[in-house]
Amino acid sequence: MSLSKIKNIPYGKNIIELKNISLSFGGVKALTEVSFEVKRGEVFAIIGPNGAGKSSMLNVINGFYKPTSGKINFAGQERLQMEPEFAAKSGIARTFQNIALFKGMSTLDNLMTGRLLKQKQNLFMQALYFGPAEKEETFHREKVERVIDFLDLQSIRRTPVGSLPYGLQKRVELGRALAMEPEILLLDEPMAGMNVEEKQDMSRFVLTANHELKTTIVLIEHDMSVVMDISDRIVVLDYGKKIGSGKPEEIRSNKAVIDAYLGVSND
Amino acid sequence: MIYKETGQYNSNYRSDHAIFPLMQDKIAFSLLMLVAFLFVPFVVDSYWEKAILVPFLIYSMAAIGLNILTGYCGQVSLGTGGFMAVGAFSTYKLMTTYPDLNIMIIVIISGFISALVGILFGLPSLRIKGFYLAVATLASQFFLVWLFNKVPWFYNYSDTGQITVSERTMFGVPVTGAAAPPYATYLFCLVLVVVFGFAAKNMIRSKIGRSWMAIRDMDIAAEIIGVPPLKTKLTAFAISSFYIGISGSLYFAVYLGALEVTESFDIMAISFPVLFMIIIGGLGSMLGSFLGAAFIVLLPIVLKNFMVDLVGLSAVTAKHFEITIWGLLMVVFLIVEPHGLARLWSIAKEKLRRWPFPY
Amino acid sequence: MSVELLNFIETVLNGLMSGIMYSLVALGFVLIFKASGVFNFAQGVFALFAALTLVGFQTGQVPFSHLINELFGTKLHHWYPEIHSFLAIIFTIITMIVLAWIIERLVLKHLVNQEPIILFMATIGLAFVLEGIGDLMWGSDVKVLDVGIPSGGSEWLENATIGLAAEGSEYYGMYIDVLNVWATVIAVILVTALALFSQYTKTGRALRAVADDHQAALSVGISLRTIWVFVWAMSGFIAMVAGIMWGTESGVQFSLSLIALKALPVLILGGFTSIPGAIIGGLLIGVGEKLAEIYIGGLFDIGAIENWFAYFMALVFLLFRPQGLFGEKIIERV
Amino acid sequence: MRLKKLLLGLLGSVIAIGSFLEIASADLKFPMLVYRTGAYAPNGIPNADGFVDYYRMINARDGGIGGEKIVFPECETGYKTQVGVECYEKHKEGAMVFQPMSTGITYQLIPKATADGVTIYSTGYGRTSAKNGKVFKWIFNAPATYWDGASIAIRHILKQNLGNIKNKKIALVYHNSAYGKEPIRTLETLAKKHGYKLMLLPVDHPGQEQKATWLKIRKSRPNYILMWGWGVMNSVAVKSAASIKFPMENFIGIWWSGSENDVLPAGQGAHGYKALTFNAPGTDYQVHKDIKKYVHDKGNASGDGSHFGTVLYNRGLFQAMVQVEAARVAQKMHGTSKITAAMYRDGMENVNLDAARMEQLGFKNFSPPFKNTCENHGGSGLAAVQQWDAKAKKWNMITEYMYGDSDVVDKLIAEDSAKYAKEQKIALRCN
Repeated sequence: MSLSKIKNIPYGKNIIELKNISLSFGGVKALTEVSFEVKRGEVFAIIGPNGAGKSSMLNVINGFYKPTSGKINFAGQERLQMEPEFAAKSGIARTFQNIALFKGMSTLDNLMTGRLLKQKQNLFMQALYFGPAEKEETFHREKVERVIDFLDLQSIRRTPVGSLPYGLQKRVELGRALAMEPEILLLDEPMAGMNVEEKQDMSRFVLTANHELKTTIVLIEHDMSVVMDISDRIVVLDYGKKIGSGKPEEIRSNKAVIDAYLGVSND
Repeated sequence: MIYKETGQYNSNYRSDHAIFPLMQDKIAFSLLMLVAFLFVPFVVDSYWEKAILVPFLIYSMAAIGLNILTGYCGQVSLGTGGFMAVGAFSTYKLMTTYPDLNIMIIVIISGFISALVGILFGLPSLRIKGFYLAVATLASQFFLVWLFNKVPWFYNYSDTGQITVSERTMFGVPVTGAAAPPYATYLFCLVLVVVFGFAAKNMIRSKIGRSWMAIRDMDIAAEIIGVPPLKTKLTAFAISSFYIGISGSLYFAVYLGALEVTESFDIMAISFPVLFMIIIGGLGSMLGSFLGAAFIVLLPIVLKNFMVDLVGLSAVTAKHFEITIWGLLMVVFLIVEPHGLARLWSIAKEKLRRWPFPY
Repeated sequence: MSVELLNFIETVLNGLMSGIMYSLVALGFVLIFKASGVFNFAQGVFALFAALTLVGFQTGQVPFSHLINELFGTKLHHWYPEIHSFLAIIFTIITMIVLAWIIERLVLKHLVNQEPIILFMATIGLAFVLEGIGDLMWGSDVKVLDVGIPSGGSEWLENATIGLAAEGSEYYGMYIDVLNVWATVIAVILVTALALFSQYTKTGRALRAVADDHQAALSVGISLRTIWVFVWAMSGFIAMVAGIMWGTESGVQFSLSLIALKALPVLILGGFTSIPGAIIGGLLIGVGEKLAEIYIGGLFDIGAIENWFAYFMALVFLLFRPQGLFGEKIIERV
Repeated sequence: MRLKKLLLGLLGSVIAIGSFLEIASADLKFPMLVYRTGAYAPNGIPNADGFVDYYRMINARDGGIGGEKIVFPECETGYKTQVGVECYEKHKEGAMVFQPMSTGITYQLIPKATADGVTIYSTGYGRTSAKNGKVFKWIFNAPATYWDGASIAIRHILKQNLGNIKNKKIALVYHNSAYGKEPIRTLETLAKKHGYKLMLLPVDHPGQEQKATWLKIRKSRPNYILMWGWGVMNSVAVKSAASIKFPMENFIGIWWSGSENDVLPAGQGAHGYKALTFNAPGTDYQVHKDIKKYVHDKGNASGDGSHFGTVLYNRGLFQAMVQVEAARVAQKMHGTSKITAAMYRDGMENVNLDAARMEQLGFKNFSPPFKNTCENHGGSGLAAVQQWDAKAKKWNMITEYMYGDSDVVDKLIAEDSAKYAKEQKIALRCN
C-alpha cells in the first residue's frame, strides 16, 4: 500500500471501512460486530461511556490489536487486520489516552521521531554523518520546526518531555503525530484533564490540522460540547456495540445514545 | 561567567545540531585532543600506559558499546564479557591464520564478528524484557566463555587454552606484543576510540539513535510510529557488540597480550564493571561512558595507592577497605545522583554559566 | 530394574537435591523482590556474611581483630571459647535483623521510586560493602562450619537400593548426600512456615498487600518501611540457612557469595515474584543441569556444561513464557 | 572550583606516588603479588605469610642479603590478571624477581618480563615449558613442573600396581582453566605408554557445585583420581570423594591441592587422601626456629601467625629461600652487593641447592636438592607423595622424592617451547 494510493482518494470518499469488527480478550468481549466508515478529510468522533471499547477501536485501526473477526477496508483494500508498522507507513498517526511520549528525550527529539519513517540514510552514512546524513537531518529538522511553531513549542524545544506539565505533554504528543505528516490522525482523548483554555487551544490545533493540512481525524473525546462543535460525524459505542451514528445533531436526539449516557435501563 | 553562551547564536539548524554547539566546549575539546595526541605520547611511561591509559581507553570503548545497548536502547545486558571474548578470540584466530594482515584491519574485522554474534544473542530480546533479559544475557556470557575454553580450535590446540599475541606493527612500530612502546599502544587505542567515539555520537544524534531511544522509553509507542522493534533492537545489539568486540580485541592484543578466557572474561571481571561504568558515568550519555570508565579504572588504583603508600596500611587491609569503600561510594552515588557523573558535569556547567552569581 | 534406569533415577534425585540448594538462595531474592521491587544481588553475599558471622560467634572470634591488631599492634584473637551452635544461630539472626534495619535506614529509604536498574546496582554496591566488612570483621581465611548437620553419602539408601538392579549387574546402590536431605527438610519447613505466616498473621497479610500494590497498601495504613525491614530481615534469615547448608559443604569463604549466580536462572525460570516458582524453578534447573551434564555432557565428551546449561534452559523457557513459570502475565496496554 | 582543583591535584599526586615511590630505594626489591582476598584467599594467605616471615627473618637475623635489606612491597591481586598487570607495572622498576602466584598472571607476564628484563619465578606452577632455559631466558619454574607432577603421580600408581596399570581407569578432576589443563597432554601421552584409560572431568570456577562430577565418578568407578584443583574446589572435591566412599588412598592431588585447608573441612572423611609435594610440612626445621626467634617472638609475625608450619606456609618459605639464595649467588658472581635485575637473573640461573647448602640455610631435609642451569630452569623435577592423617590432623610423607617420566616430559617440553620460540621469534640460548 503506498501513500500515493491514499492521496488519490477524493475528499469525502471512504478511506477506512470497518466491517463487523469483533474483538475479545480471553472471553471478555471488547467489541461486538462494530461497523462504520471514515471519509477522507472529515473529523470523525467516537464517543461512548467508559469501557465502551473506544480505545480498542483505535487500536484495531492502527493494527495494535488484531480483531477476532471482521474486515477492514483501508483505501480500497480489504484485509483482516492492520500491522502497526504498515499503518504508520500508510500515513496513520495517533496519540494515546495515557500519554505515550518518549520521556527521556527532548521535545525536539520526540518530534523528530515522527520523521523516522521518512529518513532514508543507511547506518554507515549516519555514523559518518557529514554529507548526505547531515543534509537529511537538517531537512527534517526544518519540517519539525514548522510543527513546533504551529503548536507553540519553541520554549520547550530542549526540555526532556518527562518533566513537562500534562497539558504540554499532550501537545507534544500531537506534535509528534503531526510531524509524521499523516493522512489520518487518530486522537485518543486529546483534551482529557485539560482546563477550558487548553481545550480551546487543542481544538484550534485539531481543526487547523484538518482544514489546512486536510488531515482526516478520528477522535475519541468525552467532552460533548467539544465533540459536537468540531466533528463532522460521530459514532457511539456502548459495551462494545455500536448504538448510533450520524451527524452531531442526529446524535444529540438519538434515544439510545441518551439512554446510554443517562444510564436509563432499556427494559 | 567564563562559561557563557550569550552572544552565541546558531543561525542554522546545522550548527545547532553540532556535537559541541557552544564555542567553549569546542575549544575545550580541541585542547583535550591536542594534549591527548601531541603531548601524552611523549611523556607516557609503561605504568601509565598499562595501568591507566590503555585500560581506560579500552573500557571506554566497551562502555560506549554497552551504553548504546543499555543506556540508549534500554536493553540491560550482563553479557559484555562474552562479547569481549568473541572480539579477543577472533583477533587471535585472524592473527594466527593471516600473519600478514594489518592489525587495524584485524581489530575491525573482530568487531564485525562480534556484531554477528551479538545479533544472534540479541534475538531473545524481542520476547524477553527487563531483568529477565538481563539474566538471559548471562546465558550468552556463560556459553561463550565455555565455548572458547572448551573448543581447542579457538586457541589453536595449545595445551592450556592460553592465547598469546604475537608482534604486529603499524607504520613500522610494534603495537602489540611485549616490545610495543607505550606511546604506540596508547595512540593505537586512542585513534580507534576517537574515531568510533565520533561514529557513535553521530549515530546517536541521527535516525538510528532516536529509534533506539524511542524503543527504550516506550516500545509500544515506538512501534506505532513505525519503529520496527526487532530490527531496531538487533541493530543496537549489533552495534553494541561491535564496539565491545573491538574493545575485547584491544584488551587481548594490546593490553594483556596473553590471556585465558575463563579468568579474563569472567562476569565479575568484565560484565559487572562495565555496567557500573555506564551507570556511574550516566546511562544514555557519551560523556558518561568516558567518565565512568575513568572512574572505575582510577578509583581502585587511587584508593590502593592512597591507603598503602600514604597511610601505610598492609595490602590486604587496604584491599578490604577498598572493596568496602568502593561499594559505599557506589551506593552513595546512586542515592545522590542516580543519573551519573555526566549529570553532575552538566550541573557543574550550569553553575559555571552563572558564576559568580548564585542565580 | 536396569542399571541405566537406576542411574537415571539417581541423577534426577541428585538434581532435585541440588535444586533445593538453589531454591534456598532464590527464595531470599523472591521475598525481597515481591515486597520492595528490588532485585537484590547482595543475596549471595548475605549468605556469606551470615555464615561468617555464625562461625565468628560460634568460635568466639573478635570482630575486626586483624584491623585492630594492625592499627594498634595488639594481639587479639578470641574472646571466649566455642559456644553452642544454637546460641550462635540466635546471635546471627539478631545480626541479620540489625543489618536489615541498617540497610533500610541508610540505603533503601533514599532510593524509593528509583528505576529498577538503579536499585539493582545499589544492591551490587551493597554486596561489595558487605563483602569488605565481612572480610574486615572476620578475615578472609577459610572457616570450617559445623552446626551439627550430618553430611556424607546416605548408607541407608545405598543398601536399600543395591538389590534393585538386575541380578549379576554391576551396581553399587543409589547415592544421596544426607546434607541435601536435611536441606530439603529445612526448605519444606521454611516454605510451609512462610505460607502459614503470610496466610494467617497480620504482618503476613500486610506483606501480601504490599506485594500486590504498594500504593494501595500505603493507603490502608501499612507502613512500607516496617515491611521492608521485615522482609530484608527474613531474607537475611533465609540467607543464613543457605549459608549454613552451602558452608557445611565447602567451608565458609568468599566463593560462598557466588552462589547468587546459581540462583539467577532459577529466578527467571520460576518468576521473580513467586515463592512456589523459586522452589519448582530450582528443582527444574537442578534436574535439568545434572541430566545435561551427565547425559549430554557424557554423550559428546564435553564437560562442565551445567553452568551455562542452566541459563540456557531458563532462556529457552522464557521464550515461551516471558514472565517465568509463575510470574504474573504481562499484558501490554496503551 | 577550588575544591575541585584540590581534589584533582590530590588525585594526580596519589597516582604519581604510586608510580614513582619505589624507584629511589637502593635495597633489594622482591615485590610480592599476593591474594589475601577473593575466591582463592584461603590458599593465598598462608603462602604469603611464609614469604613475609622469611624475608623478615633474613632482615632481622642477617641484616638482609650481603648487607642489603630486602624490601618486599605487597601488591594485592585478588588472583585477577588485570590487577596483576597493574601490580607488575607499579613495582617492576628495580625489582629483582616476581612471583606471580597464579598461572594466569604468569602467562601474562612471561612476554612482558622477558622484554623488560625482570626475572619471573613460578615455583612449580605457570607455564611448564618455561623449564627450557634455551627459550625462556627470564622465566624459572624450579623445582618441579606440572608435567613432572603428572608423571610422578602416575609413577606412584605404577609402583602400587607393580608396574602394570594396563586398562586401569584414571580420572583427572581439574580446575577448568589454563592451570587445570596443564597436565592433560602429559597424562594422555602416558596413557598411551602405560595403557591406562584417562577420564577428564573439568570443574568450573569456583567449584562449589561438583555433584555431577562425582556422580559420574561414582558410576564409572575409576581406579584412581588425580586432581588439579585450587581454592574451594579442593575441599569440596575431597569432601565429595569421601561422601561417595571413594578409597581416599587412591585419590592424589597436585601440590596445590594438598594443604590443610583442602582436607580439614572434610573431617575424618579425608583420612588417607594423598597429595604431591616438593616441600615438607611441619615446624621441625632450623628455619622455623629462626623465624620463631627473630620474627614471631618479637611480635612481627605476618597475619595472625596461625599458619605457621602449614603446607602452603612452608612452601612460601621455600619459595622465598630460593629467591634470596639467587640474590646471594648473584652477589657472589658479580662481586657486588648492589645487584641489578640482570645480575639477579644470572644468580637464579646458577642456584645450586644441594643437601649441604640446604642444611646451611636451615632447610635440612625440607625439600629435595635442585640446581638450575642455562638449559634447565625447572630444577630437579623431584616430588614426593604425602598423605593426610585426619586423626592427628597432619600430613605425613609416605614416599621418597621421585623423578617424573623424563622420556615423556622432556619431549613434550621441547615441542611446546619450540612452538613458542617460533611463534615469538626467539633465538635459542645456551649453545
